[in-house]
Amino acid sequence: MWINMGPQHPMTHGLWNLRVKVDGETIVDAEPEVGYLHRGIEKLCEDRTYPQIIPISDRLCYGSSMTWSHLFCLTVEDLMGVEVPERAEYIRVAAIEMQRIASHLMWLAAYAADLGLMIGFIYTMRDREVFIDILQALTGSRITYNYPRIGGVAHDVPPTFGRDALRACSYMEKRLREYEDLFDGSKVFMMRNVDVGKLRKEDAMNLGVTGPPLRASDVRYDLRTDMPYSVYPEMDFDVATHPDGDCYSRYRVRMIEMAESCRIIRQAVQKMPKGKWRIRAPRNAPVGTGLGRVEDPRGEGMMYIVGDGTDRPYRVKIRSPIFVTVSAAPKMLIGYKLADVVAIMGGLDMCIGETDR
Amino acid sequence: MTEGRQRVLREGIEKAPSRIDEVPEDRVVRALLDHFSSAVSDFQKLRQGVLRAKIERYELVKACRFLRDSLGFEHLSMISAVEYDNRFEVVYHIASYQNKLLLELITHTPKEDSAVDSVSSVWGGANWQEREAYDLMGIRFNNHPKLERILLPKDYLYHPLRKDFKG
Amino acid sequence: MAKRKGSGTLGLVVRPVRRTGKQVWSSLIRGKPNTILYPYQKLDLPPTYRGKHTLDFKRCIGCSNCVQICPNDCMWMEKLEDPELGKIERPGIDLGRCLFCGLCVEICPTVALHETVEFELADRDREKIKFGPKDLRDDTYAGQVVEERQKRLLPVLDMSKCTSCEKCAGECPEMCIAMMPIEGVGRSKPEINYNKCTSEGKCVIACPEKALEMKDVYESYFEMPEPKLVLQNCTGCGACVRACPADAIYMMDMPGTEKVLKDGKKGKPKKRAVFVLEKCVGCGRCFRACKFDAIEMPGVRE
Amino acid sequence: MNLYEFCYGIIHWLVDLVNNLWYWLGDVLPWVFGDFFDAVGDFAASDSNIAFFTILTEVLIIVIIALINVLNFIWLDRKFMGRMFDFYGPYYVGYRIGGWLQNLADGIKLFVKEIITPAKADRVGFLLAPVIFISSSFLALATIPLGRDFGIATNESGAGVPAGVLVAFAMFAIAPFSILIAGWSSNNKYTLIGGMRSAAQMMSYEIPMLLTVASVLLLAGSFSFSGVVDAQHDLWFAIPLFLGFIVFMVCLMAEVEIQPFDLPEAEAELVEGWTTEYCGMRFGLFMMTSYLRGYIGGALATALFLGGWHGPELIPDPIWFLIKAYTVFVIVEWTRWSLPRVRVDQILDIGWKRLMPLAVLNLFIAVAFKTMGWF
Repeated sequence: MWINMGPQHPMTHGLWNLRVKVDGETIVDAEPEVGYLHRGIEKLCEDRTYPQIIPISDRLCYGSSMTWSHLFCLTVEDLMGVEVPERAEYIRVAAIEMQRIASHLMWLAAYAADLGLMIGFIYTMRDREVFIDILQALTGSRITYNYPRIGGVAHDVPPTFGRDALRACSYMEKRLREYEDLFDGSKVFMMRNVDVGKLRKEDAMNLGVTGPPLRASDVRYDLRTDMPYSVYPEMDFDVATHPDGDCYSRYRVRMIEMAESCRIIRQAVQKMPKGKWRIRAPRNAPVGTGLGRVEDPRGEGMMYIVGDGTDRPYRVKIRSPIFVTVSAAPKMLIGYKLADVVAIMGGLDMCIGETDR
Repeated sequence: MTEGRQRVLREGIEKAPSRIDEVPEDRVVRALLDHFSSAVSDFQKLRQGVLRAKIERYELVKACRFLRDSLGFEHLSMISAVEYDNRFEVVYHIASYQNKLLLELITHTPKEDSAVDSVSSVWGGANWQEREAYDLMGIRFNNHPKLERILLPKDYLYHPLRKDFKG
Repeated sequence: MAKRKGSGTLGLVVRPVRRTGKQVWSSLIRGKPNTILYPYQKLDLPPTYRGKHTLDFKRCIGCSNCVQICPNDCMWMEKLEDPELGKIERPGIDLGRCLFCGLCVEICPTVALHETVEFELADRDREKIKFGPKDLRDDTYAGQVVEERQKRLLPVLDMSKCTSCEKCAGECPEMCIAMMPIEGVGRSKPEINYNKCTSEGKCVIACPEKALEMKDVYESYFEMPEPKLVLQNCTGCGACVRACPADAIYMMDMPGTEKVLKDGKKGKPKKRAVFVLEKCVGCGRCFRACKFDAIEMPGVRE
Repeated sequence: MNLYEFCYGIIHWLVDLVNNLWYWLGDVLPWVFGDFFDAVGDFAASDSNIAFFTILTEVLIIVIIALINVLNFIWLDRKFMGRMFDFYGPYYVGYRIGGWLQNLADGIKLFVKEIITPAKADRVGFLLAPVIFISSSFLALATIPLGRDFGIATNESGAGVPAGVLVAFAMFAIAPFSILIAGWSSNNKYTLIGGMRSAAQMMSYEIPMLLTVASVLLLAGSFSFSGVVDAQHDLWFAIPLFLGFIVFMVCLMAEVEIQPFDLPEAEAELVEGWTTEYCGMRFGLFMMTSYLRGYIGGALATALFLGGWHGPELIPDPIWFLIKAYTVFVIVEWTRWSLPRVRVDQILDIGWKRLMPLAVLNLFIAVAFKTMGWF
């Protein structure tokens, strides 16, 4: 029996369709379909000037919009050859890591709600609010920040930023231990997660799975250390990996990543130098290509911009991590139960905004 | 409980071992030139760890298989199609996990016959990206298992990222 | 199944129950829940919050840069008459389409646009969330907030007084004033490199005609397009001078182009426009005002 | 005075009042149907008729109490859940009484919604399912007495129906049938899977539950609730049969379909399970009945294991009973919101492989107690 899970379904967290063929409750075939939220962002970008694209790139992902606008600015800076002031880089790193924690918390919330643990949803959303508040004070907005600019950031940090960030980090580390009670300490949670949705290392590499699902399959690859892009080489942190490749490893990798992000925020706030936070960026891009590659909370985000000498890009190509990861879904799904669909697909952290673009 | 999880619970985080030896940029260049001397050209080092090369489209799949099997490029990051006045460019960004390299392979295809061989047999992750390139730019990929529209409706007529598409 | 020391099946069920019990204790008995009861308790918004805009009429010069940068095309320029300021043009915002990105505030060359923390803007009528310039007007707001943008005291040139005496160029300690000849006029005008300027003001003191003046100039992070004159097309009509919001264009006589009239006298000489690019805000109004294609400005919308 | 006598008095008084008028009419108008009036009056005053109406009144009283309890339960659930979730819960509607009126407001909202029947649904089954569900639940409720003298009885002496425990569990077990009907007749894949899951789950949890109940009945030596409760006058059965109590509570959570075991309406994978196609007040009835079943579960656990209405004399019996039922409900809610949902194969594993042996072991323990003569 083919079952359409989607486009409107509690499991999808957005607007996509997963067709599964079930035999009783066991999945024998699966076929994801995306494209319900295609907004043509790549085409829209060709019609706008470079500063005007920053708000659009924010809208790529509602969960981690800071990463995407940062990625766009990074790519355009690579295209134009702009050097960013050092203070701006530190501010960006602190902001991105906060965004990573907020995004992972939102994932954990949705994941808990998928597994039927509403209390996990509420607690994680409550703690996400702490970081959202700091980002709001930093950027002026709650979800779509529009904060990074070509050649720096929009404005300087507020005077209370460092204190708030350090406080939020210690708060978060305390909360992470409490989540261990709620998730790892729960027999039912372990029953639902361990040995579910196995993805072998070779499959993960071949199918283009990136980010936490890749690291959960025992590949130690993180663009922040392996192809450092901002001031990440000066930060001291570990890359989380887990050898099993099941849902529990994905959960575990993200939990460790949150703790590591707290470490990075601490260092970024303490090492932040004084000085300019923005320089005047050129209006026109030269003829050529720019490439940006960042570690999104969901995987490897990548942008490829072709400039043609005017103030508008000639072509913008966005690589969304989830678009590739979701194509590997049948590999993970087949052979498990219908109820495992929510655990497996929830563990991938779907974000349809960036998938369909 | 598997052995691996026991180890992780004990140690927290552990490091993955590297499979093959370190391959620096110039060795990639030399190996490619040795094997595909007629097809590969225009090597360029963009920055630390990022290479660019041009390749003729008839040797593409062979070269990709060689890259994956012999040089350790096991991850296809992105396939992007760019339209120019007289040609399409299909750009493959291929990453190596062990060697921390990124290779930008550029293939040209004329506008009248916009077709490239599919690399989805080499990297499974290329499957949907090639479908997307077909959907939005109209480049055909030979030997693709299922070349259908993916983001746009099945009965859509145009390829909207082409420059002659208006509204 | 991961087993920890001393936690069996029952222990693994009891741990989350204990965790939630602690929460009940802290939110029911010891304290209050975390919720903010929104319509009755207001949120504590930071001063950087991006909400409804305000416009300082006295600072605004009507350059329409904000209208051009707006990604959603939700702003427009409105012509109106003010008893104090006369005939002016000021921007209005359709907040129903605004995405509150703040680019208009950033690009404003005189920091006349601001964003307040007011965000409760919903209305049943679509027309009521279209805010014209008069609804946005708040001439006092700009002085109240802490200004984010850096201000610099810089010499600003008034070309109508300048006599091309080159005294300012000789006086500048940083050698940042260069006398550039103006084609067709036979004079030269000082061009000041603001990047090198240290705001010492020696050029202002040296100027005998008081053509240079120290003024507060806000630092702009946006590189704007610069107008370029095509001399053979320029008819000297002066439309660009009237259109320029920043008074950066001056009409100057071109000696040697006078027509000889019937009675042998020389008539009036031809005029041409001269741009003082330091004052230019890059809005492109001169480009749009010129009917003879005499001004080139790449990258400006028609 | 027990509930029967109370209702008997009311009905008798009412019948007398009406009959006086009736006979007077017969006297005034003898030429029409004098004999007929007399016959009707005599029938109305007959014992069987009065007993019938007495029992009807009793049922009415019990149902009204149950409905008020359901409202309380929903309110308590939301309020307790809210505090556990770190928010207020219902707050503004009925501000003075802690947001109690929110349930009524929600009920009104459900009433004014349009009721839709899917075009391809099996109409009879679709309409019948809520009826069966709610009526079987009320029938199960009818046999549970709230106090020694506060239950549906058929004569002056006893409280409750003889063999009431059996009737209650029989009625309690009808519900999966209606869920199956609802799931099948909605003509929707989600509801079908939900109905099937519900049937499998209830089938597998019915047996350990009844085994623990059998051990309780063995110790009490009675099939009626009053007998079971009276046997716990000195010692609650939850203490000697602790194992059975745990098994009973787990099975109860599965039977009532609440959180760790709410697979039939698992909202993440099956949109709303077997209630997907129901809307308006039909869904409201389902939801209300699920809380009603929660109340029945609490009452059953109280009567069978926690000593029923026994307690210090300061508080009247029904109040004791309700306090215990509410406590059971709160504990169930607590575990409910703290645990995720289990999977369908795991739930059957737990039912057959874990709870079943434990229930049998519990039965052995009860038999041992009985043969030792300790009870």
